[in-house]
Amino acid sequence: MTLKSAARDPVADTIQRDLIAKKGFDMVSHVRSGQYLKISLQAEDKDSAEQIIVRMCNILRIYNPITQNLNILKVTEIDQ
Amino acid sequence: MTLKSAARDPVADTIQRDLIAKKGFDMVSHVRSGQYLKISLQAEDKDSAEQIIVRMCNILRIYNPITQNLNILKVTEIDQ
Amino acid sequence: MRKVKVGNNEIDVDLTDKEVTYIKDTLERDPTITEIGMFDVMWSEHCSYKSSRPKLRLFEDAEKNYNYVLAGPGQDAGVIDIGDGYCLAFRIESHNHPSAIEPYHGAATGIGGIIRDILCMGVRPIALLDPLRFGSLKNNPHSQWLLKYVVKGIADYGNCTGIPTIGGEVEFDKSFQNNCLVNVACIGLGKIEDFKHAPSRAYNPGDYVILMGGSTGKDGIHGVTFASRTLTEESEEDRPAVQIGDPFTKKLIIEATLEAIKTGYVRGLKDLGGGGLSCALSELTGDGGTGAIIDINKVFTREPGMNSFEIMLSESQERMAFIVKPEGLETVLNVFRKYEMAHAVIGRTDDSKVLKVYNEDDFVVKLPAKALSESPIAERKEKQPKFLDTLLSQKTPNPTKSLKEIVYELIASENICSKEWIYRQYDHEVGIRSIIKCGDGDSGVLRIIGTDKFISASVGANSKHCYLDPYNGAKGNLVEVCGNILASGATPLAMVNCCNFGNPEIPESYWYFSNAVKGMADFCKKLRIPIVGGNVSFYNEDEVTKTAIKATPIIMIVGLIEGENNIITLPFKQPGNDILLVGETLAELGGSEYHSVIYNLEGGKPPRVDEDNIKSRWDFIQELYKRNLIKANHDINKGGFLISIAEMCFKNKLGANLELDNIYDKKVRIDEFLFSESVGRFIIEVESITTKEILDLAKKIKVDIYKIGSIISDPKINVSGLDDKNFSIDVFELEKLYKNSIPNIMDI
Amino acid sequence: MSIKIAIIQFPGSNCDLDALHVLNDVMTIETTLVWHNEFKGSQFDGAILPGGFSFGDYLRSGIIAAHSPAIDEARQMLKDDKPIIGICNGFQILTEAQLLPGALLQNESLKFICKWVKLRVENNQTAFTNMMELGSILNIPIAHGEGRYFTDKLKELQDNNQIVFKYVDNNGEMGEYSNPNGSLANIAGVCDLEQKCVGLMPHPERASESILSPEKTIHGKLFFESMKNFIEKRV
Ligand SMILES: Nc1ncnc2c1ncn2[C@@H]1O[C@H](COP(=O)(O)OP(=O)(O)O)[C@@H](O)[C@H]1O
Ligand SMILES: [Mg+2]
Repeated sequence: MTLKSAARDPVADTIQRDLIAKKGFDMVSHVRSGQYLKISLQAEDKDSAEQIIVRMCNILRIYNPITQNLNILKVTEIDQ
Repeated sequence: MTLKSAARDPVADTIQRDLIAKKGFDMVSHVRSGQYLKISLQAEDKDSAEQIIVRMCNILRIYNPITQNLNILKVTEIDQ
Repeated sequence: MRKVKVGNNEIDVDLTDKEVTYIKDTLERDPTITEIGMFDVMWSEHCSYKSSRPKLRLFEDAEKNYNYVLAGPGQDAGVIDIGDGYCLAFRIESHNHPSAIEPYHGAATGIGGIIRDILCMGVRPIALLDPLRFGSLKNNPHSQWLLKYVVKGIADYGNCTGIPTIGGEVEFDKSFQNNCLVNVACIGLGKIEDFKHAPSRAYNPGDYVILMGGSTGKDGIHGVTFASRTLTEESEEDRPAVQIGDPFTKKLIIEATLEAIKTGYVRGLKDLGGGGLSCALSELTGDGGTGAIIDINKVFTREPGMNSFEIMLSESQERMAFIVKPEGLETVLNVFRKYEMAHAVIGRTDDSKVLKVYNEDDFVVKLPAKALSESPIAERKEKQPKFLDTLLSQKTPNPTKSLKEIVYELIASENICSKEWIYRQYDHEVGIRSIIKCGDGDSGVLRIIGTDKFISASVGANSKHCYLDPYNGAKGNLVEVCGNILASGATPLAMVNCCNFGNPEIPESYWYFSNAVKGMADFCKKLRIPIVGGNVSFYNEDEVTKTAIKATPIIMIVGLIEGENNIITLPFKQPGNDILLVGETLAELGGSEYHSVIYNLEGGKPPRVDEDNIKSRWDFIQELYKRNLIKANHDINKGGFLISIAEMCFKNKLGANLELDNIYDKKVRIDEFLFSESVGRFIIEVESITTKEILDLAKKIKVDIYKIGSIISDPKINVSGLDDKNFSIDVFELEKLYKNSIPNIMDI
Repeated sequence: MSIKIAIIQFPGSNCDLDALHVLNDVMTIETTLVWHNEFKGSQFDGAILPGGFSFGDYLRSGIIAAHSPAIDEARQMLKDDKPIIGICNGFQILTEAQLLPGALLQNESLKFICKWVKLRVENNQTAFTNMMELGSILNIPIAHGEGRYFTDKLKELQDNNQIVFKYVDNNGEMGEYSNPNGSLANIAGVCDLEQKCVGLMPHPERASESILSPEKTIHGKLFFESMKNFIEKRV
């Protein structure tokens, strides 16, 4: 979950400001911060796992659609 | 950045126990929480980009290696 | 650390060979691996006080000698009777080692631990205080990192549990560069019956033993032995010892525990801190004269496959052990169910005086309950350090800067400037008791709702003074912290302390400890202040440079104010009123901020304490309060009396005309006079028509007092009477320097 | 008929007892604490969601509590014309439950802030502000880490008069210095379209007794007097 740009992102701004102050990191052009969740669940397959997660995030408002974007970074299978 | 696996993760435990499980998503077996940063920078190639990021995270103490793990999830190239 | 062989296992312990033999002899068999682990923890410096006990015996027996002391040293917290059926519990503890490695979680779990200690006494935790020490802050990213995350850890934990942080203090000094000090204190308030109903003892056979709260995990095994060692390279590997706090669960534990006590069925209560379950169970039964039989499989664990050793010694946070009357079991469990707190009945007490822990049919532990508490004593040598003579004979150089410049530099210095950057991050008002809030006075003042009584609390120490003279330094700390209590209108009631020192095995470090304890003991006996608790943190020593921290015996005092009208505040109130200085100013610049900020000098002659003088000053101040003559009061501390006067001008944007000719006697240098840190002085504001009455009274009871000037509406401090050295300083300019110093250093 | 107010306790609420003291002892309004999953709105004339850290503020402040059955009860109460106020964490819960518009984000400074501020009353028609003067200035403390108000519908809020309080300076002016946490348009509190539900970050219960207040004001009482007035008029 990352903050939408209209909502501003002071965490990222601070990191960037500190980086500039430290010198030598001027190659960094942009930072965005967010929350990260790693969720293990049982599902038929990757697709259905992803569907469940998206549904869950929407129903439970795991992310706040007013201020945040939801991104599913990776779905991997683990054997049991 | 996520908490090391030996460490407790009260945030994730609470999300799972008081939100996810109570609302019927009992296929979810495990949750881990963490912070996420998306960083855009200019670098020679993917490898050197990754190196800069790791160096930056260490210098700014963006994560604390004692309790957290740093994971670089993805490095992609963007044209400019 | 060394290895000991137990059966087929080998285990790393800090126990000495002598201790291991002694254990075998008393048990008349080989101990199990879990038992060895328990002895290792319980006999560590942190739990057993093996080096410090011989010295701490110098303290007067508080429970015996003071009728209002309900619980003294040896309990989880000191408890005093404050009248109207109420009692106060308070305690201070160190969390230095974990915070040095992981400032955020280290400090947070420090708060978690001290809250549990207070809760154990059956009362509600209502306030926190946080004395802190770091290396110097300027141009020092490491110190800044530590400060930032220690404060955030305290804030996140305290704020979330709904306990206001009402005060604290900070010192920055290079001796804390690699060993920061994070001490935390907590105050609890409750009815005396609640305290009496839930002692941390298991007195009755047949009661249920219940574990409640967080689950038991592999984290933090050996945290205690870790705190009883110096921070070395090895500490890197000790890192799993750093705990993650969970203030949300703690908040529920507080509410569930207090509600369970109210049922009347809880007969004993103990928090799980250092040494985990093994420590809690052996103390409950050992101190209560009972035994218990425990089924280790009932303990709920975070991960499968934990062995008995790990379960018994885990220091996972947020757990409490309850001793519950048989007939009340369901009622108490229902309280835990309401708060959805995990819990398990893990055993029952009996009259065997033996603690037995079983895993199926095998016994894991079978120890006489008292065995663990009878730890050996370590005799330590003491020796005055050689470097002291050189330091004490250092002279103040001739000033090259103007007095005005010096005042500006002092007020902006790290140790004197405003600590608002810190306390703004603490919720200091939750609980709606805070009357004098952080930064508004010398001590935090809380009301007791439903009465016209007020609690005043303050913490502190002056490490630079203690470094030069631990005996007088420790006394001076008491004078200063009691002075903070007195300045707000309160009477000091009782003291707890937290001794932060170096490695006790090094004679020079032990000398500091020994003398500081002696200073505290002597002072408290003389001024009738009961010492109701304490904590010792040794091994604050840098292994690489072989230097210890500056000796830091932190003092915490609580006091009481009867009646809202008797609360005194710090700011100057009224132009035209007189400014008086109470107490003698001597040429005592050793360990002063003036020396350190202006000359980078550590030595010189530090302040000494004369108890009789201090006593008559305190009586005098109390008498003026009784006659309602004091309009504002502030004790004098680092930087000398000009700094105190400046701080009193800020709030109401006032100034002062200071005419120093009748006090400055020219036998000492001007800088020695202005920046001296002689202890036990106060600046008071009085109405000018009452000045004569006050001076006469002072003469009668032989208290040093001087009229040094009057308050003016123009925000300037005009200093005259110093030969040709008269000067004038701007209050707004001073305030700007005072306020902006830390924010300017911190925000890169 | 005497009125009855509930203070809803969530796991982690910590200003519940403070609010209880003010309502019962200072205001003498009959008030009870109710554990969140036992709360029945039909038994009360109004409800307070107190400050604190419900469920530790884990994931996002207010989000887990927003799923409590107490919120369905609260929704029904509003339909029944009963007033509800969310203070600090209560405000966060009400926005996450979408009973109030917008969201509360981490303070611009990234730090928790505890201090007294000044509020300007922007709407005195609500159930909790009807005894205040429009444009008047209140002394009141804040204590929060996530109080930066944000909405993507500022225009709508303005048009519907849903902005109830703004942070201002001593002179009643808005400026960067009077905005403690970076809130959009200095917004400190908002209400629903019917003006019966109000949420704000500052703590009226900490500003209802002169002994607690640096300037000896008791502006916090106005909130609860307004609530009483609203309920009594409606009856
Ligand atoms: N670490 C801290 N936490 C909370 N409050 C603090 C802290 N450090 C200083 N303060 C507050 O700042 C004020 C001034 O502190 P200090 O300069 O140590 O007082 P003194 O006047 O006794 O020298 C006090 O109100 C104190 O409680
Ligand atoms: Mg003081």
